[in-house]
Amino acid sequence: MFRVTQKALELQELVTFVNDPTAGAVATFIGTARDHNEGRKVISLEYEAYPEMAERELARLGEEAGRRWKIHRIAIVHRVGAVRIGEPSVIVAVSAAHRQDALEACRYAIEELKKTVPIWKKEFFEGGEVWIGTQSGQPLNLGDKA
Amino acid sequence: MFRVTQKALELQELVTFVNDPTAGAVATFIGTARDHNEGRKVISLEYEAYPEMAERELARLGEEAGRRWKIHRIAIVHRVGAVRIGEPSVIVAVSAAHRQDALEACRYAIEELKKTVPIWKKEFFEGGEVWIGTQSGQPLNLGDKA
Amino acid sequence: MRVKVKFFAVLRERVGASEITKEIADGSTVGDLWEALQREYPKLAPVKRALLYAVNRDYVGVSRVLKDQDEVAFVPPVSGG
Amino acid sequence: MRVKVKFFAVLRERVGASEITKEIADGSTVGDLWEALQREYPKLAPVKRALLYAVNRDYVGVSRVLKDQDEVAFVPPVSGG
Repeated sequence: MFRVTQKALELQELVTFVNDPTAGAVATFIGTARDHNEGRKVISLEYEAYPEMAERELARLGEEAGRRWKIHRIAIVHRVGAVRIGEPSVIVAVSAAHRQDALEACRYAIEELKKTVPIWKKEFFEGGEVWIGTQSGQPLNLGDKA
Repeated sequence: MFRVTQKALELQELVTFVNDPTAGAVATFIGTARDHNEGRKVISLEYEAYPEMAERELARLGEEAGRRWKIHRIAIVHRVGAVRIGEPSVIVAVSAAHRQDALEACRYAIEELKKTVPIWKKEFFEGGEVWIGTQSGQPLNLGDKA
Repeated sequence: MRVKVKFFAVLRERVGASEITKEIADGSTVGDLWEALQREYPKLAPVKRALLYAVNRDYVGVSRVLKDQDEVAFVPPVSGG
Repeated sequence: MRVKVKFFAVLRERVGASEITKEIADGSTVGDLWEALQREYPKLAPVKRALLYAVNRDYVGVSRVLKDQDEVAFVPPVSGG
């Protein structure tokens, strides 16, 4: 299950999807909208995606995880649009027969997602708004001041 | 939240407990009853605990995770009694501002739980039943054949 | 020939459109298209850093030669998660 | 003096009880108690491997000296998870 959606994310839906009787382990990662970032007080987040490409990239990432670890199923779902503080923006769920595979593939998926999947975060904070650039949590800097 | 319980485990309950507006990341691990082990076809599992001590050991483990990583909250809940195939036997949930802390503390908690917390698994398989000894998934061997 | 160009996030805001259709010369590369867009949209001109390029929803290099009806996206640094 | 002894899992099944009260001499250690139990319950006699000991719900070493009313547990290799 690889999906970009406007709807609120449901953890149990992903876990039910990946879990099966032959798996003994499910690892999940939930990214939630945090109320602070780099000293700024965050009011809300908004995510934008290139949805068709993002879902393709998520699927590729899942396939690559399946080549690297012995996993049963993987689901990655990212929300777009407004995300309130405390709500999940992304969920990864991975099942495997053994916990190491589930845990490592889960970590891999969230790390890679942040590098390659065409999704962007805009932060609305007290006093302004800013597109976030890369994983650093720093405002995007395109090499200019426009 | 550190608990040994007869009741079915609810993932969302733990995630709701650990998540808070200052956390940006929640990692969870769910151990589920698998339908096979070491070539045996497993019918069901049963867990037994030294409940008062197990809850104390779970709490210690949570405190140790909090010393090693910058985490916000951690919950570890283990089920005892009969666990059907596919059902969760243990859930760990950890929140943190940053994903690395949440993921590493989650992995630490499940690894340590399997080494030190006084809980035992009995496997009911086709043709018999056996107490499992240590993490290996091998039947318990106390150095005798009694 | 014509290609569809998609803009996202900060680039979408600078261009003021999420999608445009652009007439380009046969044999144009992704890099040629980007330079043409920088001339057309002054706010793109100063952008120097870390752009990725996608054609038909796959990442490609800047020297990829475009075909008629390609869907081209200029991808600013991603920040999902 | 008297101590409470708890058995779990495979040891509980071998002893046929999850908890007993045991009279022991002052100054007895956990190891002394274990040897006494092995004499009393023949099915414990052959157990050689990887036992842990807990007194009042804390892991302790085999040479820990017991006090009256202590709660002692003999912990076979754990397999939670």
